[in-house]
Amino acid sequence: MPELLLVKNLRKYFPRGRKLLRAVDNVSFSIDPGETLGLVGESGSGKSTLGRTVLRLLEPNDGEIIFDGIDIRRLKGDDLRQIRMFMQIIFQDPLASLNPHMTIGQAIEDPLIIHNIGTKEQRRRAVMELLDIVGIGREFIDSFPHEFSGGQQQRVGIARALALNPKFIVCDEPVSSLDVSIGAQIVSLLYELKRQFKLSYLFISHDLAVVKYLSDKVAVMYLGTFVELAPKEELYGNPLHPYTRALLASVPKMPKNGGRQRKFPALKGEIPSSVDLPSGCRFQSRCEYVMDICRREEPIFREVSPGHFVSCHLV
Amino acid sequence: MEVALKQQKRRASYWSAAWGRFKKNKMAVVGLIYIIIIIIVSIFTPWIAPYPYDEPHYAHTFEKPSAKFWWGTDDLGRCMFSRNLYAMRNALLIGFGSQIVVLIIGVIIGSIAGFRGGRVDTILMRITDIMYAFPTFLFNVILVTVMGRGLFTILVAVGVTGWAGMARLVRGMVMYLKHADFVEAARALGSKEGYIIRKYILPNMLGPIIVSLAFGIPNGIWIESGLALIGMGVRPPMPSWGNMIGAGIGYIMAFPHMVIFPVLTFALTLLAFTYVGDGLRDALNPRSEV
Amino acid sequence: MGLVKYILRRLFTIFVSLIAVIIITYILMWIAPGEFFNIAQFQASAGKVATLTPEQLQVLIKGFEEKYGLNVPLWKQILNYLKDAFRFKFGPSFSNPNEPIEVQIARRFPVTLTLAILSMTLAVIVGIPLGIIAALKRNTWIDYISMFFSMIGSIIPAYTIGVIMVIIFSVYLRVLPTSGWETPKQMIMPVICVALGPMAVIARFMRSSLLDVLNQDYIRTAYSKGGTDRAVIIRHALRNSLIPIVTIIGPQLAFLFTGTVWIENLFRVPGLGQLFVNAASMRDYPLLVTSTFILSLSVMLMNLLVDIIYAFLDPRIKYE
Amino acid sequence: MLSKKVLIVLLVLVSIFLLSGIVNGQKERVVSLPYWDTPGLIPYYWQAQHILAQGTIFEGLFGYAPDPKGLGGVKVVPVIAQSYKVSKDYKVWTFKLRKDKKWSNGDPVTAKDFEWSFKYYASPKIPDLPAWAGPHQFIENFWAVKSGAMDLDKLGVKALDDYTLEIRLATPRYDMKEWLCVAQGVPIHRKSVEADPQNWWRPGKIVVNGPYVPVSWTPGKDMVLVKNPNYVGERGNVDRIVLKFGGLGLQQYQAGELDAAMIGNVAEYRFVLSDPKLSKEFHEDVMDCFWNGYQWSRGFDPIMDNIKLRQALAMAIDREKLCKEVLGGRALPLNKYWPDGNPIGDKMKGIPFDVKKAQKLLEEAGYPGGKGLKTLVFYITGGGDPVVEFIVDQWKKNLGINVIIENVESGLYWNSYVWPNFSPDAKAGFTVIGAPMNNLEIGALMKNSDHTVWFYDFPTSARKRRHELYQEYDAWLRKEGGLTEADWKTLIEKRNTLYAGFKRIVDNEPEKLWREELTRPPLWYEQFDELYEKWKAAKTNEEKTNYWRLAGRVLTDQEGFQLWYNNLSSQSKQAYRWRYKTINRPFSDAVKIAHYALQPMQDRYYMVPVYLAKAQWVKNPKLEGLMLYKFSWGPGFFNFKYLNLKD
Amino acid sequence: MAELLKVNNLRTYFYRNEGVVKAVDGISYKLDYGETLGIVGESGSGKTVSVLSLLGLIRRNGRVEGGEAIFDGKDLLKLSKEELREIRGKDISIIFQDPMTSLNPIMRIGIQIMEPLIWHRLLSDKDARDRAIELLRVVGIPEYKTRFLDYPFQFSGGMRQRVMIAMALACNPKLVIADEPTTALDVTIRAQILNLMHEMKEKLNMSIIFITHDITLAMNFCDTIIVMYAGKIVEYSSIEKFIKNPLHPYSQGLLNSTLDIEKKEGSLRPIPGNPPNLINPPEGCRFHPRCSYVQEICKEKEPELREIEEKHKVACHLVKGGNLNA
Repeated sequence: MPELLLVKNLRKYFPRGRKLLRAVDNVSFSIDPGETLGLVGESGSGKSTLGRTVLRLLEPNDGEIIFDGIDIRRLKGDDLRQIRMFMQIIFQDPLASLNPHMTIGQAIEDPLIIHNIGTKEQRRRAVMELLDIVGIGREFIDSFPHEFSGGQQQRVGIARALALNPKFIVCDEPVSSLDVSIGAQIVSLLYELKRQFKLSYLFISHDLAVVKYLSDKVAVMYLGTFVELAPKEELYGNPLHPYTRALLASVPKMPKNGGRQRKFPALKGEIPSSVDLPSGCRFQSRCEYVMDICRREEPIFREVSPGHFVSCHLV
Repeated sequence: MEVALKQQKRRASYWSAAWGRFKKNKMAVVGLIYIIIIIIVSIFTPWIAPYPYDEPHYAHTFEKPSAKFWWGTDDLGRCMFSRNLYAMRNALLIGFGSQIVVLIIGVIIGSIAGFRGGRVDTILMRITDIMYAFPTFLFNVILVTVMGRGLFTILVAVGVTGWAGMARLVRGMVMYLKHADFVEAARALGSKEGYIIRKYILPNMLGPIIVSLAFGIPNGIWIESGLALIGMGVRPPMPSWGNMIGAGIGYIMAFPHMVIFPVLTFALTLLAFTYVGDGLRDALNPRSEV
Repeated sequence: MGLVKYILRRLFTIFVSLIAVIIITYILMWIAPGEFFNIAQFQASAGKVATLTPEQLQVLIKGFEEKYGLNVPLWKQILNYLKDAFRFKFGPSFSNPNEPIEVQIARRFPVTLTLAILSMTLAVIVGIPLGIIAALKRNTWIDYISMFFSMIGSIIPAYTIGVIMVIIFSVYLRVLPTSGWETPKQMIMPVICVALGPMAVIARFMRSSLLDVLNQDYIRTAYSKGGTDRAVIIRHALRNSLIPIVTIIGPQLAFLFTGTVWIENLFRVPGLGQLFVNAASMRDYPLLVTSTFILSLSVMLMNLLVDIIYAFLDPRIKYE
Repeated sequence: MLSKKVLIVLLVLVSIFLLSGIVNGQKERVVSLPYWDTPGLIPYYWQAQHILAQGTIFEGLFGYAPDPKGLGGVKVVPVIAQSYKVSKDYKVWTFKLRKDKKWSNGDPVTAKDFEWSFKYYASPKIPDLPAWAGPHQFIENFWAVKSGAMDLDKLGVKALDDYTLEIRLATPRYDMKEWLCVAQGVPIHRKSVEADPQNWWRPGKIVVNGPYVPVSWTPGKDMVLVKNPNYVGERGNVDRIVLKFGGLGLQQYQAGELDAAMIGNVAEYRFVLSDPKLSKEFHEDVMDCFWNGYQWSRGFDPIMDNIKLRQALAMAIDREKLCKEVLGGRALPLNKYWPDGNPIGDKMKGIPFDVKKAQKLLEEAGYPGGKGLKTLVFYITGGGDPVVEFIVDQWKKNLGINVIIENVESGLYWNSYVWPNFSPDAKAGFTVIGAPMNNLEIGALMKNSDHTVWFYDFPTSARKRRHELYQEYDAWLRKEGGLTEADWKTLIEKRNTLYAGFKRIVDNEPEKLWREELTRPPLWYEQFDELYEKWKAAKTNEEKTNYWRLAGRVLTDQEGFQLWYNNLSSQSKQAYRWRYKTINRPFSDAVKIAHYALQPMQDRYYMVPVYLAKAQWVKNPKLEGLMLYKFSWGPGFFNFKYLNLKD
Repeated sequence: MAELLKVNNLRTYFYRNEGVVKAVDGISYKLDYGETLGIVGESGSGKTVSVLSLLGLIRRNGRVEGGEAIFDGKDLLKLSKEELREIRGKDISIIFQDPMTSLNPIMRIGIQIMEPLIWHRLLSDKDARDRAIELLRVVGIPEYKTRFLDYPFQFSGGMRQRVMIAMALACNPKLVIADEPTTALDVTIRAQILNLMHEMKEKLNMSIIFITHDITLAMNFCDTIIVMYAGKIVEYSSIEKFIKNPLHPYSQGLLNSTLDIEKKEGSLRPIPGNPPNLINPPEGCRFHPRCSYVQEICKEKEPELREIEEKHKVACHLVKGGNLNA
């Protein structure tokens, strides 16, 4: 089966004065139909930029984005708008992602209007169905977003994203601003939708547990590049990159019978700025296994075992 | 304190919520009622005013308020009450009219700068900066000189000198909205730019623009009165508050009614607009609910 | 250094903007009906030339045109003006051929500056506490009343208030002189009149700024550290809410340069405002262009100064 | 600590100051008066406002003394002059000067001061001298000197010895004494001027020869004058005069800060009358040297050619009502240029207030009941003007004519609408005009009414052409060419046509004086021919162009004259001839015949008198010798040398 | 262990235009010296208000309606403003959630750390300065001597939270309230801050009230745990008992909603529905509309917080004999 999405050597830079902020720097990956790629990393690592660049909401500086066999970097105007029916996005802040002047019914109907699908009556019915799917009572169709709780707002955002029957959805930290119980509902919903509609996600989050739950493969991002990419079980069971290991170690685990953890093996220091990248390996300033070569040479992102990519001199 | 928002079936739009907040500000509501009254009065002034604004009664010059002339008469024996009504009407015309000019210029320049960005933005904002630095009063005087006097030219002049703030506001809003999440979402859905502007950007710019206009109106009235004081206001015998106050102040020792009434109506109107502006700002600014 | 570079860049912008301002003014004056550059203008300043023959008139006109540099095309006039303006040489005005404009301005400037600074000081001294009280007692009658009166003071034309003050304090109570500008007593009324407008603006601004700051998290932090109301308000709330005030004092000061004209006439204060407004109403065209120049310059410099002060007060500002 | 010290020092200083007054036993006599701000202290820049320069800080050969019966309430008296002689043709005046007059620094005032000063004013160094306002314009060769074409030595002023001054004039002037009373007739102090040409006039520096010396002048605020210790001559007992510019006059007076205050409007007038104290200190006088009214626009709309229209409008104004009700008794109705009770006014016919006749005239003019008439514009300045609003209302009520009032800023108003010869931008309509005598010269008896003859009373088309000729005349200065004979060809043809026209005018002009004026050498065609000859001999191209330009200007000037002369109505020509006769007579005789010139002017209805203003003021009862200034620019006080403060 | 704080039936209401929000409605708990108490709940459950009420720091439309809070023998709720101020920062200090906004942006951080020392007249200016520098060192700020004079914007989020901790520790308080101190931080930084707090606690032997929405974190970090729902305590237990046997349906739901990297796919069982509106909270048990075990009694009667076993209290009608009998 060919990939649904193939991204090659993607770069996205932002000018910062005379310098460049390398938000996404030479990233390659692929996603098969129905497959979910989880993307983890700290804030400032370029996760969100990558998500938006893949959708061409941001214009990439370099690289290829092949969606369903079409190079979407070449598309213009109406063609680009057409292909957007098949790729959607869900945002971190659900309230900010909804137009405060539209009722939720209008918000969900909007994609259908934009692509001129169906009659008014049909669209109304579609909206009702979508409300059912995401679990919002039909009676709320004429309410405004600000009258809802965050979880429901996010459901509206999901319904809107589903309206056009997309194949691929970028989920940009969809649960990080929500409460635990609500976040769990949304994660569950996304999980169900994925199974029901054979959706592919690019699931962005800083929460390793959520990513693990939803993804088939997981990529770890640090300062604009992938440091490790592997199938879920492989990555969580056998992390190779020191950064991945540190991330996993710093997450508190549910204590089982008395096994409380009161100290967390923490990574030293903080993520450097993407404007002034360290020389050599980007992680060398925080790596406890740092060697001379790490300071000199940037490691290559290579496949160490089938499907398991890592960029580290030590591996 | 975050409290779970109740799920209401009642349809509470952005605007009705804003109206709800506005209603809580008593001064603003009083101001709004006053403004609505004076707008109605202004529309029907020719029927309401007991006398034409330019009809002299030479036997009744400088008369104190009486049953015949409610607010007294002026140096030509003209009814001060009627003249005040007409002055109010002119002030409102200039206030609203100038803001229409501000709106047109400010929105066009601001949105072009905001949408285009880059060099166009830099150039337009540089022009806006120059407008800011131009001494407004002198510029007004020069413009009125160039275009001639009269209600229309004055309101155009006031507008032409006052659009810089609006342009900056609109530019800022466009810059922000352009990359707001919900606009990104619309773009991700594949909507055309025109559709985005119409359905997403414009409705969201409306609030701050309305607030800015609400404060612009009294400002316009104020500038006209300043111009009238140096004789650059509307053509006599058409009254304006500026020239009524300017003329009346000379008579204050003997005939205080000639200055008290115009000053009172003038001040009340400006106050009303300012209070309404305050109310609108608080109502349309979501942060205000603390 | 960032600051020096920043100032230099801003000064360059000011320079370019001033050129634009002058060109716009010149062109507007040129479009304006009424002839400035020909006989009419001269006759105007001469009043009634009728008794002179055209030949005699011509002698006068030629001298006049040469004196004011009007005998060259418009673009050259602008160029000449620009050349002189940036050396602060403006030549004489139509209304006062005896003295170069820069001398007239130099004489009047200190007066206006004194008036502006005194008024601004008064406005700040009264306006800020007023705003603070209103903010601390928000939504009480103290708040409403102080805001109402400060607004009324700024809305009623200062000239009207001035006349009423003269009648009360000079004619009936006889406690203050009607006018003049030597003794502190003479300065009281004009300073109050001029201060009313900015005072209201400052009070309103201060109120909302302080309210805004009082809602900030760091105020809660300060209380949680055991700060008294006094300590928290003075050390944390006031300092933070005063910074934005700087941004409105600058433009207000610039506004005072022209805005004081009525007060100057009323109280016989020999300041700049009179000069500038006369320039506009008398169409004293060298003076008018110069007024625009000087005022724009002072607005721009004031804004620059405000930005620099702001940067000193607010450590977050950095120049890029 | 410091402030305490300062306080003590201040206390000591104040007490010394107070004590010194007591010890001296005499209080300084200070008078504070309202005044209008001046553009400076240089007397020759002062236009008609010779008020301060003459008689207060400077003095000339002649000056004004109060004379309640005289025109303007003044009479002309010798001041520095002791006696004078005048040649038969009234062209050479010789003055003998008093020998005791001194400058404020003690230098004697001599004829040389006059000679030097007059030459200084005439030099091209003072390019914007308002020469029309002074006596110099009549001095021999003044204009040639002013243009730089002739040496200063050629100016017709000469000090024959230290105390004898001879002035030679280009044309006869019977009123030279009167002209010498104005600001430009005073001398300035040579040494101090030459020492600092830029700043000699500044208070503290200025050397004057009048009774008072300015010690401070703050534009926008005040001027302070103190007694000149070296002054010789009659003057009052006031030691210090403070002239305050602006402010609220009456309130300052009430607060005891002014010793006199002008009353500015009806409200103040009524307030003063109702106040028991102020009403006792109230004075008024009629400003009879100044008529107020309106004039027609200086634009080119042909509608203004219709004399019946003009007449109808002039007759439809109820002047009585205006003065009584709008001006509240602060003015007298006036329907002719000079009021009754004056030797000129008594002989003139007034414009009646006759609505019926006005309506009939309007009908005859082609606008029955005001129908068909376009909207006329009444230009005003400075906000509202109750008089204009009244007039407009009268026209509306009595004639059904709609006039809109257009407010323009003062500079434009005076410069482009009221005083210039023509203003192409002006729409058909009116401005107000206050027509004053600028001083006591004979021409001023016409009170500017002669503008009607000079600028208006010929058809619009001709007026327009006249305006073009002015511009053409101006343009000749910058024309390129004149290097070949071909350039001259058209000029010479034009010269010959103009010559024929000129001949006709001179042959037919009945008035001898006018003919003499026209034929006074060098005649225009002689000038032209001479320029042509010079051109032929010229070597450089520059010279050639210059001669050609000058020749072109001569022709344009003559063309303008002929256009004007040929288009004047017969009445206007008549008025012009009488004007010549009037100004060719001594003052006392001129008054007797001025009405012959004025009546036809008034009958053109271009400049229409409406009212005569009163000057009203309150003054400190202890103050005497206050002189009302009745000449141009409205009421005020002047000539402060006679001020006396009673104890 | 001795008792440091005892809160009894605390109620804090907010008065809004729409009605009275019963943000905290009768909660009781106690805290011993050196104990770390975790308060867990979702937004709007009243966890933050319950502790800010103690120090009089709730916003102006809120009011403490009743109850008592005995701290060190004094009832905090009955103290005068001045007495309460004396306690704030000295005996009890707070670390707020958002280090970005909780520090005064235009004041040098050193000065901000010195303030509680000076306000409580503990040290002279100079000593306070030395102490502040020392504190910066202790909380692990590199180049602490020069950074003393820096402004908050010159710090990263993690460093700012360290500054907040230094500030909270300045007067050696007996009790530190940490209001979601790590929520705004990245995982790796969160670990650093948690380690720091733990280290400080060990060193200074203070008590901590640790407010968080992350039940996993609380279960690792605290000695005792309080689970709050809609302004009420639903479960109050020592951590060992809680780990072994979380009883309240909400606690269980929360645990089931919480993802853990060790959790298996498909094992997520979220609580349905949304938290209630506190102006009109549901009758009976406030959790009943979302509870999967709901019975008639739950809709009618409000359950009390009952001690099921030692150091384990639950407010649920269905808990009987140490088990949830559904």
